[in-house]
Amino acid sequence: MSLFLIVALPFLGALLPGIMNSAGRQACAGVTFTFTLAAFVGLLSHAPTVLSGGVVQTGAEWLPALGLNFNLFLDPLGFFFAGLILGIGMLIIIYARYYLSRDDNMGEFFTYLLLFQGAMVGIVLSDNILLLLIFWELTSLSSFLLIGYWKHLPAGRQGARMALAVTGMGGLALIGGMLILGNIAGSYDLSVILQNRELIQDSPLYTTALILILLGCFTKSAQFPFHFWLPHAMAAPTPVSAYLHSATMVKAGIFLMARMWPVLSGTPEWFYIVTTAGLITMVLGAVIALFKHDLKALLAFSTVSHLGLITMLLGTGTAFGAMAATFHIMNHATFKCALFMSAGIIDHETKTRDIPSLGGLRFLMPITFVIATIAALSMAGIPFLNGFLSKEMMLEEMEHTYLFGPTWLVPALATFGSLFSAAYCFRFISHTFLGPRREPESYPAKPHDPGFGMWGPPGFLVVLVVVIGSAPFLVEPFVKLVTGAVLGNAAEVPDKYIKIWHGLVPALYMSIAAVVGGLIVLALFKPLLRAWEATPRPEAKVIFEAIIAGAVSLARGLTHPLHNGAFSRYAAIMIVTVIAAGYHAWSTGAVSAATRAVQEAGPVPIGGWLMLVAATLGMVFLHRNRLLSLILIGIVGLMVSVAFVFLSAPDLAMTQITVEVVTIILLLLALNFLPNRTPVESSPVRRTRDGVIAVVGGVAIGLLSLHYLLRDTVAPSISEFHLANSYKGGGGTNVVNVILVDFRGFDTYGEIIVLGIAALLIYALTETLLNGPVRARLLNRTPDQPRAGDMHPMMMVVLTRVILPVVIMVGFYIFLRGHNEPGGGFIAGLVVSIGVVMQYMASGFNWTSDRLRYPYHGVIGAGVLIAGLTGIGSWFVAKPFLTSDFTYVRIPPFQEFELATAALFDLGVFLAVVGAVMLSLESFSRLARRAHVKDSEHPMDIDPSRDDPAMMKGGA
Amino acid sequence: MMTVIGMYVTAVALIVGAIFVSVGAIGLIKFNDSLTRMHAPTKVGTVGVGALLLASIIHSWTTGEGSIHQTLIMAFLFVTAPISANFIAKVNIHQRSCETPPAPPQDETWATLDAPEEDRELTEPAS
Amino acid sequence: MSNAESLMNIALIVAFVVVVVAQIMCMIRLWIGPSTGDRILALDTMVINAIGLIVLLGIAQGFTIYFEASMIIAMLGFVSTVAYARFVLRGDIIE
Amino acid sequence: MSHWIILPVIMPAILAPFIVLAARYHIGIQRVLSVAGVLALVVLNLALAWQASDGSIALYQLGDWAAPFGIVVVGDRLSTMMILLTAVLALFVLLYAIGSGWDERGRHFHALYQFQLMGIMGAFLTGDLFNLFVFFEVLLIASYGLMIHAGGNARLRAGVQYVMFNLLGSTLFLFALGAIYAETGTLNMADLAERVQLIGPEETVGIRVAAVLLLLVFAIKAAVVPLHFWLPSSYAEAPAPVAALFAIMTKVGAYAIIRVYTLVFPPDVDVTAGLHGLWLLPAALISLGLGMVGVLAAKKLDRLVAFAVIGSMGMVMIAIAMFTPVSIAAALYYILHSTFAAAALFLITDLVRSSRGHLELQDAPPIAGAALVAGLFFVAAIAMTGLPPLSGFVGKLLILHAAFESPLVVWAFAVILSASLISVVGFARAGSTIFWKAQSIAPAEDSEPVPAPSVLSFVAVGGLVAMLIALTVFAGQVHEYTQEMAAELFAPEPYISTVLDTPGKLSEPKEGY
Amino acid sequence: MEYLVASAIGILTVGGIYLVLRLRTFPVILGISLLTYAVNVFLFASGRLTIGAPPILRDVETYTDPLPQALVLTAIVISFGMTAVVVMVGLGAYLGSNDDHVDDQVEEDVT
Amino acid sequence: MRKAFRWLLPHPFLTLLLAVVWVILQNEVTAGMTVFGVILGIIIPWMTSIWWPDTPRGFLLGRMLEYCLIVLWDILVANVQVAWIVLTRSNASLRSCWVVVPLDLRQPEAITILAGTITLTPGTVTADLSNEGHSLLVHALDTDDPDAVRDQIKSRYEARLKEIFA
Ligand code: NA
Ligand code: NA
Repeated sequence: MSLFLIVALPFLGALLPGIMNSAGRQACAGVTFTFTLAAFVGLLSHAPTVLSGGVVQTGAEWLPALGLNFNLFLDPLGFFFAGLILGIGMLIIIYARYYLSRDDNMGEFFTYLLLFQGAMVGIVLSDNILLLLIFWELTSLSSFLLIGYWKHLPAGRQGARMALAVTGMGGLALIGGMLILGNIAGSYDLSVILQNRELIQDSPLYTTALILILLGCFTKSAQFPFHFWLPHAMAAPTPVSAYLHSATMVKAGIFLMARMWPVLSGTPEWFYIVTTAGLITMVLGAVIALFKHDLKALLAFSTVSHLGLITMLLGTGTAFGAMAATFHIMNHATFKCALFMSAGIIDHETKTRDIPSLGGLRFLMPITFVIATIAALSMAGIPFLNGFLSKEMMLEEMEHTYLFGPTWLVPALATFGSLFSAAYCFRFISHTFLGPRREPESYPAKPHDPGFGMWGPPGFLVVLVVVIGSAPFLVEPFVKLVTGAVLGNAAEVPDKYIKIWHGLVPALYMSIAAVVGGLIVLALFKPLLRAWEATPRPEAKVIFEAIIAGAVSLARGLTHPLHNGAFSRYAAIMIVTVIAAGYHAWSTGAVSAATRAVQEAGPVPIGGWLMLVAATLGMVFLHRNRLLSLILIGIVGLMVSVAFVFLSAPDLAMTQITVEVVTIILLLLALNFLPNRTPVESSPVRRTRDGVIAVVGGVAIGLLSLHYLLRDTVAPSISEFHLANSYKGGGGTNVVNVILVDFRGFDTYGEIIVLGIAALLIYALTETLLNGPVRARLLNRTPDQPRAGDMHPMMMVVLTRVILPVVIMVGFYIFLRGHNEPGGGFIAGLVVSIGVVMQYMASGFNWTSDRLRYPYHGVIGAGVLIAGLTGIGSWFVAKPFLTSDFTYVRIPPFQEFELATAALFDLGVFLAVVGAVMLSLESFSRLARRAHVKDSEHPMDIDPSRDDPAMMKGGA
Repeated sequence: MMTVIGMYVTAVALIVGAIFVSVGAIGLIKFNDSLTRMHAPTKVGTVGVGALLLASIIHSWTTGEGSIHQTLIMAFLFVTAPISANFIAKVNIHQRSCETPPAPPQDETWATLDAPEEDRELTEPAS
Repeated sequence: MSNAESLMNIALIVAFVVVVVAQIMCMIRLWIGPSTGDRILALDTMVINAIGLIVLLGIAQGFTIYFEASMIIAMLGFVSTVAYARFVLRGDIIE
Repeated sequence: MSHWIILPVIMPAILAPFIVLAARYHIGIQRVLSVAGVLALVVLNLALAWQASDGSIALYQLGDWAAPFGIVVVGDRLSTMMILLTAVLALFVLLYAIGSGWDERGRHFHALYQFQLMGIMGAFLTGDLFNLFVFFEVLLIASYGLMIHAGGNARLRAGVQYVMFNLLGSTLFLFALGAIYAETGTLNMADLAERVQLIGPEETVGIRVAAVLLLLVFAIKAAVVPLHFWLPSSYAEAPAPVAALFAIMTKVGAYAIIRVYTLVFPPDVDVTAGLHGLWLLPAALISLGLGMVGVLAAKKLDRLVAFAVIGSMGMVMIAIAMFTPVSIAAALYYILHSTFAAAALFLITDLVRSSRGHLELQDAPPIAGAALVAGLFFVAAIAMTGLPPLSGFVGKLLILHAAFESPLVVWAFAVILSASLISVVGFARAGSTIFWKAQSIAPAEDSEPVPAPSVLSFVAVGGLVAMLIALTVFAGQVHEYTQEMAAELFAPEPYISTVLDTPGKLSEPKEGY
Repeated sequence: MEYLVASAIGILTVGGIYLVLRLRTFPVILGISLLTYAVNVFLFASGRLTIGAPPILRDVETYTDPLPQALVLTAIVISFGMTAVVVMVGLGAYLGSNDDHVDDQVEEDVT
Repeated sequence: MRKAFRWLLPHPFLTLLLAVVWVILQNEVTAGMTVFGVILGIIIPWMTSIWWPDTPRGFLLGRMLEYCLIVLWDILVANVQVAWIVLTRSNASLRSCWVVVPLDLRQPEAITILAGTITLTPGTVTADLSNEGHSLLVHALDTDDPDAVRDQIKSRYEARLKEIFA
């Protein structure tokens, strides 16, 4: 079966259970088991090749440029681990089927389980370290889901987050390490990397890579100082603990160290870091385990301790160490998984895992008792059980390992570790099963042996324990095969035999010492416990939560004050940044003398300048009086317009002055709702700060502008073309207008759309406001200032009646002339709008709009559409969008005049401008309508002719 | 010949306009009462600008292209000036920045002082 | 150039200076106020004088194409004056 | 004369006013027209992207005027990919807006939406800097309208700041354009590229300041710290579909930086050398860090996602700031990824809001359709935090790989890796609070059951997630394409010659100087 | 002449920036308007300053650069639309909360 | 017939005015432009007549022109006076006061013209209208006899306007 399929099967299977909950628990478990079995069979189908020393390889390109490819390979090491994962997986599935209660969502559970299983298989089969990384992180994610499976338990949520945080961190470190490693080796394919031991170990980056990779391994395998997360993961359902946290996931780190052994091991860095960490973990784990009252916690720490043992063995860097490690991985998987299952059974039957409240169970649960005892004794290192064999190999290896301090230190510590290891095993047995017989009622639930479904799997494992333990020669070739895979071509597989009796070697004495010492410790358990509880210990959970909480509050302290919605500070920061970056650009460049002469200025510009400055400063110093600052900005606009005329830009002047009028009307409409004065709020310090920023910014811009004004462009401006072809190609002598409607008509098109959108937006917001909570407030608003009488003064009304038509005509005139003389659609549009606004101001909003025939939405839409369709029109003569054409026609009595498509486009502009301006102003004044003000039915308030009968005949 | 005369006339018109414009501004600065101030600029100034426009007309004829449309500007100024003046006066009356006018003979009050009821109790504005 | 022309140029410069000075005086009134009416009046006067300024520019540079600009100011300048005034009088300038 | 390349701009520009004119009062017709329009855009842009995929460059001379005198629209690999991305994103977001009924909570949603698309398309396609400004304004003002759609105090207050900040940005843009034109006398990007070569070493301040001002303008759009302040509250307060659509807006800034700084001011030009080397990459790193720290700090889910967007833009900018073909290729891949990821997260946030009532990261009763929403959140979070196996991880690997060439490689590794850790922790907290803790809390008696979100909403979100998965599965092909793009960007001669050597009305190539 | 224009741009910018940094929407909007004036003149000046040569084709040789004028015209109209929008949005925010601060007030919970 | 005329030309004088304005705008008198001006003069009032509902009865054009000339003359003369006052008189010596002008005119157009006239002719500014529209409030810059000012206004201007709008 293809390796792809072996990896894929669990993932494919994962899709099913989640969606077939309704089909029942049996079906869920069945499907899950079937997929696992299929994968397992697929794996076994490669057994002949692998066991005969061959390697199965397959691959597919995924991200070749990066060297991230879907390459898999199956060698004895991978085969061994994949076998563990899938084999034990099947047992776990059966066990879980009976372990989970009815109100657990079994489909969800098995989905997660299969996800995890697939990820694990992926890790051990990856031939590409980036691919391996992906599966690596997937195991973290799926275990996050599995640990948090019981969502209602806070312990579950916290345990899951802790596991994710720690292993996630390790994973990220691993990413760094792997990338560096791949960068050194020039490839991310394991098969390549494993060939480059010298290259990698000589690289200056070796240590960095090593440390990062080991971070990944240690966090995953709960090595000191990252051992603390594992016990908290025990909040997960027992099958999860048994599967992830004893047999498989925690072995991923071990696996990776074994995988990388040929290229990473053998250096002092490796030796000191790995062996030390392993040794400490082993001893520490063992000691803590002894004093845990929770069955699963005890087992968890024993796992920590044994993982430390294996790590330590790999750390030695010797072939024998590697072999011992491999063998112990196998043994530990069998007895530890059996133990977890037994613990699960006890928990399941007695509804407690608290050792002190247990005891005497051997009478009530004989089968469980047998299974658990054998497994425990194996872990304790009792002969004829597999634990004994690998542990003795460990002791032998340690006996001639020199790390630091006196030569006897490491062996002593190793023995000490195994002593406590034996002790907690004995405690597990005696405090749970031995002791006086008790009534079933004395337990939280009446305990009895479970059905075969639950004791079958551990029973099977225990059989393995005994078989391997008493007939090691059965597995020896396999162990050596795997060891060979670990060693690669870095070392030779040792020819030592795995047997029970090596004669009276030091390791034997150390074993005996451990077992005997273990019994003594158990005897002295109570005083020791008291001493243990007396000694202060750091509580991992508390520390972790504290760290996270600290991180969060640090993060908040970092971001919240910075993002507290103080726009004025945001703006200040932005402006300062711009100035700084601009200054940096300037100061790193070269500047040479001016090339253009300065034109001298007459009285007009100087006077205009004076008034502009006066008005601007006035706005700064008098800005609290809002009406006054509006008047002053009117002056600024006026002066800028005059300046535009002076500097040969009549079109700009006209646009500026008309826009000015409309803007002021708009701001006055808004100011009607806003406070008329701005209170003094900012401190003098702050005002000074703002002043400094403002002055620096102003000076910078001024100097920059001066710099350009006194120099020529690097090449003649493209506008020479516009001047040259405006008449020829655009049919207009007002080059500015031709640029607007022809050369750069696309800009103008976008521009009128901006105007249109602005109006739509304003209208939409008005609607929202008038249909929202604000409505009531608006309707019953009382004016914030006393108002004079005479809403619609007679003189204004009469004047408007005469001047409005004139204004419209002038607008029309400006529109027509625009192409050849100053003017155009924009200005015409603004002029006409102002005319209509005049009418609004004279006779009031209601009176005017009631008589209005044209919906402004329509006007805007029509304008934008006309402009757009004019552009599209040119497609029919196979020309690009907005291509203009023009001709001259003569209809008596009129003299010859020009017809240009540009004029049509300009019409669109005109309409859009009128519509947009009017819709915006209309929206504003709709806000101002108040409930008790009735629509005036007369154009003017005071009209003597109304109440004078003699006048009535003319009246309407 | 006509050109020369035209130039002289232009110059004269310019000077006259300048004088009137300056008078308008002087009045605006000099007088100490809001309403009194209005007199100078609203019309002397207007006439001044009118004179300048006249100058530009004459000048255009002397230079030959001959234009009359400046008269439109004059017209606009003369039509709109009274309205501006009227509104500014109303503002002054409303804000009490001048002596309150005597009551009209027939009607009870002036339009500006004829404030809506709901505003009557609002405090007097600070001018 | 003829002395008529030079006389006209002198007159032109005088006019320029005078109008600019007038503008500055209006600006002063606008600063000191005291009443809003005075300020609006000052603005209105400045707008009218600005027309004069543009007209003078037209004469000086010999263009008639500045006509539209000055006409628009003459035609619409008073609208902002009225708007300011209406704001003081009624608060809502379009009611 | 093929008009296809201009259609992505013209179609929405015609459709929107038509909607305003014809269907102002009929939401149903508006929806049909809007969806039809966006679907058409997807198909069209797909065709355009396919056309450009062989390296051919589509040039469109508006008004038949040749560049640089007229405005041209240019469709190369990059711009066509960006418009395709926009269209696809727009489709799903629009479906969500309709499914969730957001489009009915204010006026003119669909018209504004179409205008928004027109602005974005134009910004991606135009070859003229001032025209780029115009389209920036179009997309901005449309975004103002969409951002305050449906009103509400908090939203309007955020809207004020959003608008004001962007007005400052637009002002800066104009200053930059003035500087550019004052120095070079042109506005067309290709022409600029040639004229920048003409500038001598004795007089470089002018172009340098112009260039850096332009960069800052785009950096504001790309929300690079410390120019990012406009983003958090506006994205958090904006209606969800709008926030989701905004995922592309930051990319406009990124695109503009890539375009201008490979075409006009490429790294090998001396006069503009060393303009940003000093600060851009550090700023990007800080953006990433700050963004992810913000994720950890967030008290509300919408703020969390907003900060995640800042972080992801930090990632993009890290890659861009290195300005090597490898890094740009990585950046482009990450742009695709982060757009979909951010959009999906914003929509999921809205799913949570609609069923939970609020987004506070604190205990609350279980929510309707929790399992599905939780699943979607989990996937989107994996993508955003860059965990395997999704595109975020691939993108992260690509950027880390590219970082080996950078002098700041150590910093890049440190910041990127620790930032992902922080974001993982942050998202894990949020997720477990919203979706797990809820299980342990009984719903209040008085709470009436909220209706589960509509199927269409889930379809939309599912579509975005599907895009993320597709990006992962076809990472090889996509990255290969982005590599071709990067290569094209660093060898701009074909682009320049296509733009400048094509004659137009009254002009032979290179006439005028 | 150049000095006058450049300094005018500078002073408009000073006023604009100072007002933009105020605390209420209205002055900030006025500040943005001032900045708009500054940038329009700056953009206009990018075509250099020419007196008495408007770009209306006649029988003369020298014209001022028309392109910046077209650009400024576009900018003026666009910024008018933008001003209208920001005024309306600011007004909406004020009417809703009866508070025209641009900064979020501290008591509000942000982030 | 008359109805149709009224519909086509709601304000005949306005049409005339517009035509004239158009021709002046063109800055040259040509047949074509005049015709065009007339056309516009018909179209535009037709568009805007919605806002000028009550058509005033016609007035005597000849007398109107005469009135305009008188006013122009007064403006010129009186401007000089005011200029003199402005330049020579001190604030203290100014005798400015309110003048109330009771109106015989009733038609808004007529009243407006009167008010405008008053403002334009130096020395007086129309400040306000009474709330029923029966008197004008006028401010005199410098006069020792308000009644004289009032009588002059009524006799010199209002009387003529009454005839014109009779
Ligand atoms: Na107010
Ligand atoms: Na008078």
